[in-house]
Amino acid sequence: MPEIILDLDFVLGHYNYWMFVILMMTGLYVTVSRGNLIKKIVGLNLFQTSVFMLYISMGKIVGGTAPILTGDPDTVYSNPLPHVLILTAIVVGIATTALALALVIRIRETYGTVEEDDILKMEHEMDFGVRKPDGGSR
Amino acid sequence: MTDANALLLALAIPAIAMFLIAASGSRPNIRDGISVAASIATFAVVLRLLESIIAGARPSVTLVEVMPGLVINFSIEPLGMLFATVASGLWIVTAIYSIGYMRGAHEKKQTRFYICFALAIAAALAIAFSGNLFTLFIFYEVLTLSTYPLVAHKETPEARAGARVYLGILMTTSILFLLVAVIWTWSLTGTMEFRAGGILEGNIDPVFVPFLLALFAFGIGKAALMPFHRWLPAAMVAPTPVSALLHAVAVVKAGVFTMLKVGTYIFGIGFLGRTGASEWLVWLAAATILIASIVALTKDDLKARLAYSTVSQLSYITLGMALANQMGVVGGAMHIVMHAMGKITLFMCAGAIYVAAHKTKVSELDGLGRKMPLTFIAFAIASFSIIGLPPFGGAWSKWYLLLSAADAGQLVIIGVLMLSSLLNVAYLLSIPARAFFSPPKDQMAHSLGAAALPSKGWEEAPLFCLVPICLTALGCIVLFFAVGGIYEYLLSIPISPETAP
Amino acid sequence: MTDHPNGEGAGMPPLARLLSFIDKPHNVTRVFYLLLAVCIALGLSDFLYHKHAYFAVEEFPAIYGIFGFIAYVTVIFLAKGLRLIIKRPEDYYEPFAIDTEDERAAGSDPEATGGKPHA
Amino acid sequence: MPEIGTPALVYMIAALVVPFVRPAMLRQLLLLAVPVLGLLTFWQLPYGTYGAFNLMNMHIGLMRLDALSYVFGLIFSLAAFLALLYAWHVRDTVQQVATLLYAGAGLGAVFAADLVTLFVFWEGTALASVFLIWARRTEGAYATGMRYLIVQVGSGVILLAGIVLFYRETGSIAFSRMDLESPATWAIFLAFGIKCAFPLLHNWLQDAYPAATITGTVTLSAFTTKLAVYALARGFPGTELLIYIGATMTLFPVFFAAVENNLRRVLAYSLNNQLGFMVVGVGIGTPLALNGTVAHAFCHILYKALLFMSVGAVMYRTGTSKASELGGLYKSMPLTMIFCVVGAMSISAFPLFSGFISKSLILSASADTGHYFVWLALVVASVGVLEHSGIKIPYFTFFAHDAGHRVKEAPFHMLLAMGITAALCIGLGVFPSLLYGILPYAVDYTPYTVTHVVTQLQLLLFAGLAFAVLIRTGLYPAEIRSVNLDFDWTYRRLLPAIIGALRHVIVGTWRFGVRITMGRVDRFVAGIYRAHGPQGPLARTWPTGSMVLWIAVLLGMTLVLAYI
Repeated sequence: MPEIILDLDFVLGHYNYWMFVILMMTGLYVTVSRGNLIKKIVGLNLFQTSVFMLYISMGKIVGGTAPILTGDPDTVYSNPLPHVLILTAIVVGIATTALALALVIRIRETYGTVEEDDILKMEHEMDFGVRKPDGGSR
Repeated sequence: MTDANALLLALAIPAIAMFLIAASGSRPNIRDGISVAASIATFAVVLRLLESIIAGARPSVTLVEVMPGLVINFSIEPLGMLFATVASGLWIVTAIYSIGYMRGAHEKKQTRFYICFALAIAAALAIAFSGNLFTLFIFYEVLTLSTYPLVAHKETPEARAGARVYLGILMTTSILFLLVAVIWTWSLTGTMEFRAGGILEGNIDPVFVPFLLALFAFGIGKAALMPFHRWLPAAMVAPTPVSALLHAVAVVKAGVFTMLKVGTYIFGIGFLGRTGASEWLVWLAAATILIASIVALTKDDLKARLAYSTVSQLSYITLGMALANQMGVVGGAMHIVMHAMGKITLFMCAGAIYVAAHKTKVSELDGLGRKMPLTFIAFAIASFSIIGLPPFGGAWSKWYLLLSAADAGQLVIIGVLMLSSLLNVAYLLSIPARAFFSPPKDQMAHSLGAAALPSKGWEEAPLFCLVPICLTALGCIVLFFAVGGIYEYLLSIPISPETAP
Repeated sequence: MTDHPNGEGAGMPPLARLLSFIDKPHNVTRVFYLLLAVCIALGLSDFLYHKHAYFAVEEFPAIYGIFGFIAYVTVIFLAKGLRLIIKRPEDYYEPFAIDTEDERAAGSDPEATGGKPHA
Repeated sequence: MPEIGTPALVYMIAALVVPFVRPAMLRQLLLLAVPVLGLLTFWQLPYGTYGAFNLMNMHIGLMRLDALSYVFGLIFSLAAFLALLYAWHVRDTVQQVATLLYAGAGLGAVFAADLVTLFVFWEGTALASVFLIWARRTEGAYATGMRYLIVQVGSGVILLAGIVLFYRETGSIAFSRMDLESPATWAIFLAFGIKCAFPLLHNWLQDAYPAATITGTVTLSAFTTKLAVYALARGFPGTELLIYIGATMTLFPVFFAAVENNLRRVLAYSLNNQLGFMVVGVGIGTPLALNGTVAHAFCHILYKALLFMSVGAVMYRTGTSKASELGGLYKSMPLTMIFCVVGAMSISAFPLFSGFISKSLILSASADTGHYFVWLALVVASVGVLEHSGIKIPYFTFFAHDAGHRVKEAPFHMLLAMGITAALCIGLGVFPSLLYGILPYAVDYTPYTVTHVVTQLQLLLFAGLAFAVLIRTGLYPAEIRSVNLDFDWTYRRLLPAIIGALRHVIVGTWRFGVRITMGRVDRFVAGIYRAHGPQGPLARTWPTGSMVLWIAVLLGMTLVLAYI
């Protein structure tokens, strides 16, 4: 048997992985390309969710239900570990998003805009060129 | 009183004196009295210890065990005893001298001065008596720290700058090199004990010995080897009693004493000789001797010149250790005594000149000899001793260093020692010669014909300064004749393991 | 030799008056010819006695005299030649030598007259 | 006299006592008594080693009395007495103490039985004698004294190195005959050579002696150099090399002295020349030659001191010793003139004077052993001596053009000292057996043979005739105020120039090196600043997007690398 270069059904069989990759790439693209800080945070969250789903899908056992104790000893559960892990990851994700949003609000107050390019321009002027009397209280 | 108690007492007296001096700060006469009394008491105890050491006793006291294997232990052997005797003996002279100087020069904050002085002496004695590298390292650092306020005594910007350089170099070299060396030794041999004939024999791959020696040599910044000698001239901002005792006796001698002790009791002279590990140190010490002498030649400031002279003379002792034979150790140890006696006189004279005539530059000293004949005679005697001219002590230590160089077959080193003597003549003797014999610059050419009788107008430093100067100058001469005893005593320093007492 | 006979004969110590005949030039030439005569006599005397000689060259009569004369003259001329090379003004080593200093500092009599210090 | 270690002890104790003796007369008497006491300590002692003890397992012998050291001890004590008598008027404590210490150290060195004691007193002479130069208390004297001291201490230090090596080789420090085959003996030989003014090592003599005080030079002339001759006679008799060194030593000073203006420097050159005779005697090494050396040293100390005293007396009265400033002094200082002539006659070795009986020993010794060229050199040198000391000193001081000095005769104590010395010179000349009796080896030599007297007279008188001819024809080199260069030019001008150039080069390169490194360091720092400074690409605030992009790229690369 010559070694199979591309195992086709393996590739097609893991369609859900491809879904997560696409989701991840979109999140990445949003973060990279958008200048608006809020949109960057949204992109970040997309990226994050794709990772969560990847873990969950890895833990799925055919016929296994969500790993929540039902009192019936012979129910088949999916692998609980990824679930637990992702639960915490979700919580952490929320926390980071909250922090990011708080920062954006402060940036908004300081620079009057959330567009990153404008902010960079302002910082540059502040450090080196004319000191622009920014309205916000530093 | 057993030897062990005497040992502890010798360390305790300066420590107690510290507190007494602090307590009597408001009454200067009592405070000075205490400091002199403490020095005399310490010297008496040290002398009692000396007798028992000569009789062969080797007292040892373990103070506290910090951790298993790490103890603060004091044990006396001949070399340590010698250094302790020199330090405590000259403490008396300097205590008396500093009374005269501090009052003559109207220095302020004298209480803090005497406290730190006593602490420094206590640290020096502890170094002398330390039984292992750990104790030695602790008190080595205590000595550095206790001398910092002394160097920065005047609290002028220059004094602070000088003290910063002083502390900087000494602390960095000791932590960077010495601590590493101590730890490396401990890891290699499992012990830090000073043992006759050295502990490294067989525990270390001979290839590493030069590196360990380098760590020790540069680690002991107080021995003022060339790259790390800057602190000594920088410490000259200190008032003269500090320069006198510390930079002629306590601090620098602690450095070279540690060098000798490490060489003899950690590496072992025989071991050094066999592995030839100290070859590079011989050349470094020789280079230090010559370069420091040449630099001293160019210095017009009196104390800077004496400082560089000290740097050069210290390397004699390091050279003695590096030549790795018995004569080298004997010569080095003897030079500790001779140089201490001579150099302390020079520094005290420099102080007396400052107090009496407010002159610090060598070029200003022309014709001063007529006004201060005793000071300059003492200066001349001390210079003769340091140059190594015969009727004075220094000749013998140079004799043994030359013997050691001959034993080691180093003819070039003999040449270096000879050249250094000539350089010493050039930069040391020119001072008393100018003072006595060259016409004072301000006066008209002196009266022709009639041989100049020393005019009766003596303006010497206060008596408290003058007496110690004459004492130590006489010491230089006495040492020449009393050298037989010192030689017998120094022979008892164990060179190879089997001769351990 | 001395060009002018000075007057104050009386002020001189007695011994000097005895020697002052040397002052007059004709006495000087008389002494010179006396010296010449003695030398010739010495030269001739070589024939009168057996000369115990170490080296062959000593056999030759009056060789010592001639040798002395020639040696003296050569020494003088060589020295004059040498002086051309090594002569320097007195203040050549100026601050570090005693040549230009007033020599009376060496402990001369306080009323020492001469020794005009180098201008 | 109680047997004390060494006669030097008498001088040392006296040197400590003298400063505290206030009345001048009492002090002078004490000074004069010291040499006499010193002489008494070893006058009657049978030959042997005294004051021997064991110091740090070295056998130290403070005093070895044998024929050689006895003669030198005698003449050193005599010289000390005459010098102190000559210096009766001196009130400067420094000079008095220095003279005592110097004479004591000289005596101590002569009697030293071992090399360590010799070294101790050898340095002692160097140390004590420099104060006689510094006592002049002028800038020039200070500088000359410092040079002198460095040369002398240099000689002492080389000796110390030699002794150390010798001690290591032979295990003993006894001072006896050595031969030149190991670095140790060469170092000791060199140390003796420096103090014995060997060619090229000689110039401290002419540099320092004229710089000393009037009485100082008289003292200096007696001890250092003769001590070196004694040391050579003790340590290296019969060394072939010494003959040729001695021969050159007799020749080269003659030319320098002929054109020297400062009369005391002329005498220093003549001293160097006379040392040449003694060194030749040591070199030949036969008993006759060694006798010649010792006799010549004995007589030389006397007549050289006499010459220095007479020129010193002239200098004391007129204030100068420069030939160009002197002349016609016979009228005001006739007695000094006579003593000077006696000295001149003795040094030129006129029969009936001391020079004759001692120089002839060396001349005949060199002739006996067939050293033809050396003998010839010595004869030429004798003519040279006549020229610069025999004629030049007395003629230009007392007889040449009258410089107009009307000064008093030399003071009585100077005349007395000169008188005694002159009497001794003539006495030894007339009764040579006085000296021959105490020479180290048996002497069966009669100086007054017809041949010898006639040939010597011929030699000297014809040379005198040559002088007279040169003077009358005006060819004689006139005395002009000038300084003559000699070997000391190398360490007084050449060496400082070299050191200056060297320092300039070293400082230049050091500063250049510092500038270069500082330049490079600055550039490096600037580079870092540019990179990491506020505007630097690495430190600027990058948009988060590009940052994330870079993270993705990095993750991709690690993925790729992980699977390669």
